[in-house]
Amino acid sequence: MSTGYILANDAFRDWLNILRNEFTVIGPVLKKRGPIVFEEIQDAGDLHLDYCSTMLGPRKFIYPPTQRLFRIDNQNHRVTTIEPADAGNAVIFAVRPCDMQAISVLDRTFLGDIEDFYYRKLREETLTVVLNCNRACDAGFCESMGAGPFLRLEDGYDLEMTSMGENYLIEIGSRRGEGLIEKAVHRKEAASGDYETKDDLQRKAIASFTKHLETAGLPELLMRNLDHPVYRETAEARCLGCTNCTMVCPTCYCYDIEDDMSFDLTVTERRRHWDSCQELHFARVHGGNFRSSREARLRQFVTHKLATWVEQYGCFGCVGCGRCMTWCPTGIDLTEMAKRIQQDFETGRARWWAYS
Amino acid sequence: MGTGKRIGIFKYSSCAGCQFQLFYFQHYVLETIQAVDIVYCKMLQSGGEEDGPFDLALIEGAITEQWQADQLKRIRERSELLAPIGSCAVCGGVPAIKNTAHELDAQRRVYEDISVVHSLKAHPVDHYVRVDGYVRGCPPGVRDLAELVKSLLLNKTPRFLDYSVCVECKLEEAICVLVAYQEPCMGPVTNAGCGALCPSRGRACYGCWGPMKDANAKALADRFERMGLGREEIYRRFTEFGEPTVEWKPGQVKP
Amino acid sequence: MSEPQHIEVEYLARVEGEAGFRIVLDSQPDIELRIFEPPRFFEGFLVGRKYHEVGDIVSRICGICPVSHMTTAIQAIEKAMGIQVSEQTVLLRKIFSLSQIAASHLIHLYMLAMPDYYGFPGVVQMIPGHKPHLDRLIRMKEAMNGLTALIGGRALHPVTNVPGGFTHIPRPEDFASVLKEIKAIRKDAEQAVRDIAALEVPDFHSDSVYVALYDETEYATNQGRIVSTSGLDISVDQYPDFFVESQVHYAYAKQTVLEGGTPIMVGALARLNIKFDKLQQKTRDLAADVGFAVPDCNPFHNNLAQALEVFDAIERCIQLIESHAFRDEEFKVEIRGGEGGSATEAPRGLLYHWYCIDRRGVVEKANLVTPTSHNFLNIEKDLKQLVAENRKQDREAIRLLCEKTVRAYDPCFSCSVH
Amino acid sequence: MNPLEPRRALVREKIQENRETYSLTLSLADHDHFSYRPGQFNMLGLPGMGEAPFSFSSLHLERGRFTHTIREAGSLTRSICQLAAGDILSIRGPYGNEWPLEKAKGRHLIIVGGGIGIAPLRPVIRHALGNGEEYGRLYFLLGARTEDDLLFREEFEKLTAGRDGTLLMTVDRGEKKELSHIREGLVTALLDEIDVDPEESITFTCGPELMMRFVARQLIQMGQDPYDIFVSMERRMKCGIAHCGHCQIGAMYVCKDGPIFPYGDIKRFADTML
Repeated sequence: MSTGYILANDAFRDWLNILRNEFTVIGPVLKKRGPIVFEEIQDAGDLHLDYCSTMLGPRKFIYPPTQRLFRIDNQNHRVTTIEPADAGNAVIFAVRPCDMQAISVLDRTFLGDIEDFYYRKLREETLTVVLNCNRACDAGFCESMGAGPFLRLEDGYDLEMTSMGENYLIEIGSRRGEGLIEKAVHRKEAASGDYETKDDLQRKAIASFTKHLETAGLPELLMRNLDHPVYRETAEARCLGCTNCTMVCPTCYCYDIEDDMSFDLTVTERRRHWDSCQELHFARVHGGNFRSSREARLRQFVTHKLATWVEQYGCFGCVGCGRCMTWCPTGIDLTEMAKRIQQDFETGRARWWAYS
Repeated sequence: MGTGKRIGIFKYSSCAGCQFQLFYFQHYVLETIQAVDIVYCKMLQSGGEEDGPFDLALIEGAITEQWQADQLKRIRERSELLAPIGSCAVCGGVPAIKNTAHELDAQRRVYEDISVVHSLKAHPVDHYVRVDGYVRGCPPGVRDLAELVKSLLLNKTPRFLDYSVCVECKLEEAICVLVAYQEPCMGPVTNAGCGALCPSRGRACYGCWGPMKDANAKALADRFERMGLGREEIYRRFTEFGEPTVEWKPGQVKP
Repeated sequence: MSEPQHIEVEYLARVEGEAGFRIVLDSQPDIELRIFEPPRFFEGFLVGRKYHEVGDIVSRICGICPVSHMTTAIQAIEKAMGIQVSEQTVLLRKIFSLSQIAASHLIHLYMLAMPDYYGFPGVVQMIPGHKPHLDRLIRMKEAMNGLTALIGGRALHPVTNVPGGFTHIPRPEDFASVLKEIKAIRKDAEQAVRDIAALEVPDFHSDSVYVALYDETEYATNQGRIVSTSGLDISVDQYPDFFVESQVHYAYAKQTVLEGGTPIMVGALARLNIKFDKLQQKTRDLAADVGFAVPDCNPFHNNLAQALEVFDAIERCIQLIESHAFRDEEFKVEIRGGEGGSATEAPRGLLYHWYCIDRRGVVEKANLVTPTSHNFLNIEKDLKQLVAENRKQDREAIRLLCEKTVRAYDPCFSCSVH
Repeated sequence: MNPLEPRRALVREKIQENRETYSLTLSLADHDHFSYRPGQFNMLGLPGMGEAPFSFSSLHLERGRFTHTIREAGSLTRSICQLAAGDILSIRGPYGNEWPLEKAKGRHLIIVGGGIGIAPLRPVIRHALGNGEEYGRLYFLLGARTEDDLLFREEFEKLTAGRDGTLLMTVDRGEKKELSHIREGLVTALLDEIDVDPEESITFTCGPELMMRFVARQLIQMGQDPYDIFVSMERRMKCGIAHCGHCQIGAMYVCKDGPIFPYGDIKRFADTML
């Protein structure tokens, strides 16, 4: 068992303010008109810990929507790398377990065989403090996806927090995390009773889920039913092609690269920005588009998150955060699409044939 | 002066706001003016070479009179590239609202003697001639205008924004007024470029950038109906910016 | 007997919208200001639209004064539907309008009018020798557009102004940063007044009736009584009883005159002639310094009047913003039928909108009268007088003089036809 | 190291192949190390115009030089084709996998190319002809819209001179009357002229996906194993390193797992024409 500490709520706030002297402290903040957004906090009191899920996950600090890559001299084509805006040793507080899982999923893309320079730097400079969920959120099914409601990761994060009413249990996930908690003045070591309380909270949290998805055999089933009518029907009746699902998805990694040249045509800035498989242009090539139908694009989203991701990276691309269905203007729910195929299979209407 | 790229700017039935937007270009206005030769633009300068030839002709406004259509065809012949700028020229814009009424009724409400009026139904530029891209917006966005000018200078095919307003709205992390407040927001079917101006300022998008390509208007109209919006209200939403285009037509079911 | 000679300008450059004119050079010169800007029939297609769409739709009448159309329409609809707005809304709309008046004047002064005086076809050709002018224009315009955009979301066809109030109130820190920009252009605005005053304009006296909105307490923008130099003093509600709109065969724009057929002039010069004393002391001092005094009946001085208004608007925006702590407001609109009109001072002068709304909130009737429609007959009157006074000059000089005159009025043909 | 950072390449030589296709021979400008295998590709780019993937059309490095054969299709390709000897462009790569020449050893080799798809097959054809003893019979079946589009035709004719039946060519429509050895029609019709057992053969094909589909289906009907048919896929790519997501076909990244796939492995996924 890792060493854990207990911090009373007041001590927690003091600790945050101490950290602010040394780090850029980021956390969920309640904004005008109601949204809760991850941003730098000016005071510990800004932190809004009682939240379910933000629109964009903390991914945006490690893999920003727009990243400036290079400055290119148009005359001699010399390239200068633009360092990612210095995160200045940021600490992101209250990362939900599903979002932490999502970052570890992104790691598999950007820190795999070939490492992305920018992602590597921001990931290294950013510390993550996970806050376990004591209850399920409305659209969430992280429990089914093995991503919550309490942290399931072995590593890749720095600290894990559990809110226990009057105080927090804080457990160490990394050496750097240990360095953070050592700055807390009024910490005391957790006793075994504290871990029992945590287990109890976790059990209650798991029991609070109303949404589930059976994942056993799901990837194979989906891949054997690529032409299931649920895709066409949903695409026609409900999918607006707005790409909200992929914008808010914490594991989506696709990007586009764009060159912007100065008006005097001497310097080019090469940038990348998030792209979405739900956009019409995404699979366009000269003379055609391999996913010109909305049906094909919707199928790409569902089968990638719940099937082909497993073949690519050995994990699901869905962490069960529920954002895609929450922010879909017509409430398209990928678990319901998956369930329909599962039900059709059980009643003999879906296929289970070889797909090679 | 400049690169010698010859630009002609023509105004048809519109508010002239697109041309002003070119001047609202602020940071870029000097660069642009010096990088190209504006050989025809009535609002900017007297004289000018109306008959081109042009490397790029920019067309502002909807076509509502026969002489405009005739001149437009001549411009097309004399232009290497031709692009409609702004919603009126791209999708009919506000002038096309009159297409939803009986033509003569609309005219009679304005003039006692309509014998001097020679107005056609309002159509976008591509109704009459082939176009080489669309600079969307009401007013058009700085990003797409800059892309257009630079692409011209580079001999490159411009890449205009072609996704929905929702993309920009999500990046703003604005609360979705459709999902959270059940407001009939046109964002999901409207082309991006404004920076999700309305939703991030507390109101539903009213579609001023016109249809996004491949918009699913029917599905959004159905969504509005499920929210309790009347058929007439839905019809108005889908006709404020754009005569029936393929993309929004399924939402324009007359009550 | 020889045919009377004609001067014909088919398509007048450097004005907003499309028009030309035809002059018959005779002992009794005949003038037709041919406004061929194609009609879009706003009053026709507004019928059947919902009350909340009207502001967004009518802002598209004009790309240079969208704030004026939007605000006037919304005020008229609020009147028709009995909607009360907060003091903060009134104040914000005032700043909103002032910022746009300044930006619009700047465009007219530097891009449309100034090339006439330097002898260039347009502003582009002025760049090599007169770049400081253009830099000044861009600095000032950027600051004033920035203020309009801060309040409205964007400077052109703004979005936050709706019946009942504003959907979004900028944060104090955003006001502060824009305020910094505006304070930085005070000197530019003063220089602009001096530059415009230094231009040599034709010596011309036009015997005109000037009309403007008047308010006892301030330099009226969005509210007040309608007042003329001929003694008219009415409330906005009485507008239809005292102004007459009629169609002419050679223009898509209508001519609007006072009851009895008197042509009028509206706009910056008219406003100064009527309420010079409501300008700020600083502005009045500057006017005196450059030799401007009311009454001034030379329409070419409309440009100087505009420059003075820019200066005044900047000062007033600064004061108004600094005098108020802006906060978020909630408002709710109840749909109700009724009729109502509103008049405001658009950059080019008196603008009037009137609507009849049914109980579902749908427009039944609409009437819009624009500044250029008000000025239409007066422009023709001035042209006639000018041609008569300059009959001896060569045709080219007469043509140029006439073009200058029309431009001095800063006509907006897009607005006038709508 | 930043994998998205391009290196600089110099245009050494440019040859016009037909009215819209050019072969550019390049070398790295800054004397960096470089090596590649046939079938792989480079991301070529120009500032302001972006980058796009291009296969090698040369067999191996010669004096540090390699060749890409490019058809003018969009602004980037047009600009690259307008470069002249001495000009600079940016390069990242090589990326992707290679034609499985090892697997083909001791078997008959059937190569089917269509249009610009002939270019990536050129190094394989040259390799096979230079190492004829390693393979059984060789078949080079090439198709194009017109004779002008038959890339490297003279080169292939010269290399295969005296080897009857090795090089078979077809065009959609002939322009000249004396089409002695060039047929008219679809490239699949050329498969009928093969007189070896497809079960003992291996096939490499590159061209429009629809063409590859008909080629593969016909070969399978003729008895070839779907895993002995190798197709070279083309998709939109932004990174070349399996990050940007654009080139995914099901679970496969064309840039990393491909561009060359066994037909049996790639056709199980949606969104291809295979």
